[in-house]
Amino acid sequence: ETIRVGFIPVGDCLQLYVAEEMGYFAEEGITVEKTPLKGGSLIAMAVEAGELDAGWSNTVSLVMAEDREFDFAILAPGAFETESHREHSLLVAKGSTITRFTDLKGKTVAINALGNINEIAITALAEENGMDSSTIKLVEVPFPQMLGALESGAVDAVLTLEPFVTLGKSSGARILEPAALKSYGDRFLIAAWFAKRTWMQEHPVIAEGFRRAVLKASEFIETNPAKAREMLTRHTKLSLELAQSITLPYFAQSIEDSDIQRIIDLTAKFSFIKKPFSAKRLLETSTQ
Amino acid sequence: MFSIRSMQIAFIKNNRTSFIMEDVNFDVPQGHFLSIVGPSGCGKTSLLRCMAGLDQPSSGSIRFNNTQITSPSQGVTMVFQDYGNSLFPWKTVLGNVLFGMNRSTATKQQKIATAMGHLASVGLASHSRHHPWELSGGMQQRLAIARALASGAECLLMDEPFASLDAQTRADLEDLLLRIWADGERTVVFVTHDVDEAIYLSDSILVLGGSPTTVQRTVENTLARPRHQLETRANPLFSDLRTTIHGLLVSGTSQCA
Amino acid sequence: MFSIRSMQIAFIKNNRTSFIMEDVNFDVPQGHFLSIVGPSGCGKTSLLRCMAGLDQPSSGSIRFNNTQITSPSQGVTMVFQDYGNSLFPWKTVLGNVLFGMNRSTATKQQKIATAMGHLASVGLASHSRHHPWELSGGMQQRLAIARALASGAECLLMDEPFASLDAQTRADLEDLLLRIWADGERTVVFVTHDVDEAIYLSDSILVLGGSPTTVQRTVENTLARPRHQLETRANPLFSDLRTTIHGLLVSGTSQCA
Amino acid sequence: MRRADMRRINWHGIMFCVAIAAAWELLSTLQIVSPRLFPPLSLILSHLIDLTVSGTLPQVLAQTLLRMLAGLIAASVVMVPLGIWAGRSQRLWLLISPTVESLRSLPPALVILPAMLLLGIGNSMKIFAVFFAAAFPLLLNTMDGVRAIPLMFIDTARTLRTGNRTMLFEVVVPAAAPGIFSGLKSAVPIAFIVAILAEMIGGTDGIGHFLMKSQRSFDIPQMYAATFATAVGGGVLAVILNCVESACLVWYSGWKRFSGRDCPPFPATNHRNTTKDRS
Amino acid sequence: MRMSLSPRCGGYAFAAMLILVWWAGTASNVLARGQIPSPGDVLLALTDDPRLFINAIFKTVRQTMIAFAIGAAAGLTLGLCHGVFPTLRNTTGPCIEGLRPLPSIALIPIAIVFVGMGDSLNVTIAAFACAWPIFINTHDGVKGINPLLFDTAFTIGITRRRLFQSVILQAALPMAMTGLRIGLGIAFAVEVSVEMVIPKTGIGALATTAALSGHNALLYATIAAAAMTGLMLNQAFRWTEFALLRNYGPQWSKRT
Ligand SMILES: Nc1ncnc2c1ncn2[C@@H]1O[C@H](COP(=O)(O)OP(=O)(O)OP(=O)(O)O)[C@@H](O)[C@H]1O
Ligand SMILES: Nc1ncnc2c1ncn2[C@@H]1O[C@H](COP(=O)(O)OP(=O)(O)OP(=O)(O)O)[C@@H](O)[C@H]1O
Ligand SMILES: [Mg+2]
Ligand SMILES: [Mg+2]
Repeated sequence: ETIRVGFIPVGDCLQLYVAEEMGYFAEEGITVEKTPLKGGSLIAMAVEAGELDAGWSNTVSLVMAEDREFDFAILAPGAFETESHREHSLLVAKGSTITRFTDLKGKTVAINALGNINEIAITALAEENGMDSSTIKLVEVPFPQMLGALESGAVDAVLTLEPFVTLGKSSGARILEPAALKSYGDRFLIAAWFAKRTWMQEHPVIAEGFRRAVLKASEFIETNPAKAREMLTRHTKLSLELAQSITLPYFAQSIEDSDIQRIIDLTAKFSFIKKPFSAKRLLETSTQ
Repeated sequence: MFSIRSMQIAFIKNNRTSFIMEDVNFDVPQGHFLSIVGPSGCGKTSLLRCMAGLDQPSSGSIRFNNTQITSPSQGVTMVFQDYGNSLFPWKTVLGNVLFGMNRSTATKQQKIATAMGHLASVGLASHSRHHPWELSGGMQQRLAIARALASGAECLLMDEPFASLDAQTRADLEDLLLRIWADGERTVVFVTHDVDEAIYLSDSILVLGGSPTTVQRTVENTLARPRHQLETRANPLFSDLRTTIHGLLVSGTSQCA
Repeated sequence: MFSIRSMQIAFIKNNRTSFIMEDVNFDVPQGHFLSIVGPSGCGKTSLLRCMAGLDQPSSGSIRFNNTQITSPSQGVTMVFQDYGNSLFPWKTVLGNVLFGMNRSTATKQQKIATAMGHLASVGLASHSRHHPWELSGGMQQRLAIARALASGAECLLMDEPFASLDAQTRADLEDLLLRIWADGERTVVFVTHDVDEAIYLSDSILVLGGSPTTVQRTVENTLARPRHQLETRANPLFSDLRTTIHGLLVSGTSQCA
Repeated sequence: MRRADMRRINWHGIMFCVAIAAAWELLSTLQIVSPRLFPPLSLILSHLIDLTVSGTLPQVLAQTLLRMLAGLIAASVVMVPLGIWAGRSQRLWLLISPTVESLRSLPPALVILPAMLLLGIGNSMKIFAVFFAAAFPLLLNTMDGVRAIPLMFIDTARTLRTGNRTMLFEVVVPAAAPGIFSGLKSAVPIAFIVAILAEMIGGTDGIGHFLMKSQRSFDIPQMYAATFATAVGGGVLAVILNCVESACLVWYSGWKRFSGRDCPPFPATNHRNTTKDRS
Repeated sequence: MRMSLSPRCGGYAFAAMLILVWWAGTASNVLARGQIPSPGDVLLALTDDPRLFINAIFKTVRQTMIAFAIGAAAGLTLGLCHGVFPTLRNTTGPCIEGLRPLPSIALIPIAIVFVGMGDSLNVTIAAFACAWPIFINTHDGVKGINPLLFDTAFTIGITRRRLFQSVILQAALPMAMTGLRIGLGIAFAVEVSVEMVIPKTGIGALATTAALSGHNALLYATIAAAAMTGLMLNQAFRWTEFALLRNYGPQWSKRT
């Protein structure tokens, strides 16, 4: 039995590499056909079109898809962010005068995509700090170009993720506290493996097998981080040195409602979706 | 073979119509050799293009073998005044002639033999593998003639085909044309500025003139055939004809001015 | 003015060199009218192109006013055999003539007046706002001539400029050319296939022939000037010259075959 | 005659468009392909109308068009003269060809990366990307247009002792104009596409960003509506360009003897009334 | 050939000079301080694992060729047909003008619906993109054919098929070759772009994965590899072009 899986070739999809290398998929009797894609929305469309069976997507995208009545549900937990596994950070340039979040007033901040998880995070943070979020100018810059934009002075701060946080720090950039995605809570789901509900109903065995393999991989990563990081170098172009020093997301064994609910609420609050809904909806694998 | 009745040719320029030819009537019987003479710009080329079916007259009728001509008809071929641009630059000299024989059903071998024969008769055999842009003006013109002859069309429309040739080559080709015409029962319509040439070659000479151009007269030429470059030209009838035609041309032009 | 010494023209085709002209020597003094005659394909156009500085001979020297020619030099202009392609289709008839006067320092008004004068003298005044592609072959040729005349060059190289013209127009233009030549102390090198025309116009006639082509002879023409279409041609000296040149041409060609 | 041609309504074209539209609607409403990803045309059109009326689409389209124009003009100003020069001088072409040939097959998406570092993330980067993409079709077409000039034109001008300026502006440019226009016709859609692409990769406005935003928020009908808007924008550009071309190259169609029609005549088609009209 | 040797060397010298400028820029830290690697680093990245690049280039070139073949077939056919049949042009023209400016990358989601995610996706999109310049140039080439050539062909009495083969195809060839040359570049560029979005294999995939992993030297090495591949493809094309156009007279056969 094969399952066609779309993913983004970054460290976040570590579960997939580990499960493959450790033979967890084989143990479950499934073969995985991996398709790397650059953007999460593209994965979602390919899954909708039936060209992929499952895919990787950030939570906000899943929330927005649900709002648009796409038939997606979470197949297996993906990457979580917690305080000790902080993957996303706001960086400012070496020698920048910005020291607190409120200093960002009137400044330009680069995020990778407008209208998605990072814009909501900044907006929420601004509100929590008593600022008018419109005073922070958000511009779109792809992750790999952010450090360049920061160094050349085109932007004042960047909301970036690993490995660029580590790379940035090594070239002198400074992390701006608090954590960029702090508004989503102390522990929340950044991204997850998802599939169409109809597909899950039609292929319960494969779906379950995939889920178990991914969870086994999560366990492996948590217990053997060094080995997992080594595997990372084989599936991305990270150098071994960099792979050993970056912060990995947290790979939990199960998803609680609270891991998602705050994200849904904030998305609704800032009108990226029409109205909030219960996190359970994303976790229900059967169509209502 | 050709029958032209009250034909008119006009061009539209800036919404103004200028009439080039008006009320042109003449016939070209099968197997006839007709020459057309007339001042520069009087519409000879336009007339020939209409007869070839490339253009349509503004009014009047042109019939070929009793059918109205609306498109180039099989059996009529034309040698253009602008010979240089009518050769296919990407084909060799031989290729251009072979292209003219595309209707023939002969084998490739035979075709090449025939084509080479025609090239030899216009003195281009040694240039068969050159490209047209490697030929002199006169050679290009001879190539265009060879291609038309090779096409085997029963009717040849020739627009000043010998204009760029020296006297000797010209005389040779005149005789070649007459030979081919006599052999194959072809019909030839021949535009020229050389009145002597027109007389030497043809059965009758159509003199154009006036403004708009009309047929001044069709001069019948009863000089005996076969003709000889020296003898025929020495014939007193020849000079008579020449005088007549020159007279017609002068009166036509004066009328025009 | 021109002095050509042991000039050779050769073309390379498929790594084989074919020699077109060899050991050509002649002079064209200032104010001279030289005609060149020779069989088709003997290299007249190539020779003229070299004299115009458009091409370079393979060896030998061409000097104009005692300087070696390497590029088109001021004071020399050429009328091409392929007249149709030498007119700029994006310019009107008048525009084409004005283009020929691009070196003149006169005011726009004056230029237009001069240009119109030249157009009138070749019978194209009424077509000044047409485009070249709206003209007949002969008209195009006359336009090319008008442009060359308007350019005011002291030396004119003319490659069969009257080939597409009827006898009357041709005679008129011959006389026009002679008038202009006599007025302006110009030098003219005139290629033609019409031996009569060559004799009628020129001071001397260069007869080319042989294979590779060489100068057969330079025939001096002592016919009195000014010349008249009928009288000059009736002169016995005229027939003598014609016989001489025809003889030279035939012997040159037979040598060539 | 030309004007009458333009006024004539192109029924064939309209019918063909209607047929395609009907096929689309059927494909979607019969759920042959997922209507979420391939929504019915009627839905897209209603979005298109809403977005147009609200002014959103015209605004983003205008932003993109301005960027495109800036890049395109820059490319024309640099590349047409360079192309003319390179077409006239084999030496110059040999000098720049390795650089040109290796640069021109770089995907604009890759070029944007270093461009971002050098030019930042603002307009100049996007305009540069447009410039870069439009430059090479313009350069190559201009160059080949110049090379294709019949040698006789050049020879004629030379024997008339034409100065460099006159040669350039009165001979080379008009004679190469058909080639230059071909270059423009190839370059304009490419410039438009790259302007959109640059806005998709890193932008805050323009139709490319709007497209990307719709895609990311799974607003598929809106995405299609935006795609339609690009098609309309590009179509309008093409029409404008064709009009400019036929205005500039009147002589060309006349020279080709088929004024008003630019098709080679097949014996069966009745083309021959074109120059000689019945009167 | 012998004569053109020195200016050609000049061309490569010119390119080398640009690289030198790049090197100077990085060495003196003028160029974006550390974000742009020096030519030396790029060379190291290139030679570090040559097999990686060779495989990627091979794959991309193969896909490009397939896409180019399809796009060229479509562009040539459409251009010729539009040049020849005015009715067809009037019918399909408006729709085609609308399709032309569609950004290939934005078409990916739509294309996924119809052709799936495999290699055929890259090929379809690259073929779509490269067909346009070929189409335009072919169409203009047909439009620009000297009408006397048609007149000649008609009076010779050739059949429609022969007219097409021997006159239209041949006479439009020089212009079509220009279109093909531009089209080949675009096919390659778009193939790489699609690979960048769906980074499975090929040069584009290498670029995306390198970028996402923050490996700048590798990213620029990939750009350099893409440039060299483009140069290579183009050189191969020029040979073909020269062979095809040598019969067309001095201005076409003089090309290098
Ligand atoms: N580009 C070329 N390549 C090879 N051979 C050429 C080229 N141009 C001309 N020739 C050859 O040079 C010879 C002379 O050509 P040229 O045009 O000078 O003759 P011409 O005397 O002007 O003839 P005509 O009276 O027919 O115009 C011809 O045999 C021709 O085949
Ligand atoms: N496309 C056109 N548009 C407008 N007028 C034209 C066009 N083509 C030809 N003419 C005009 O038609 C007239 C006749 O032209 P045509 O070419 O038939 O003359 P011709 O008798 O062949 O002259 P020649 O002996 O000089 O070749 C000319 O006055 C010319 O100006
Ligand atoms: Mg004529
Ligand atoms: Mg000649």
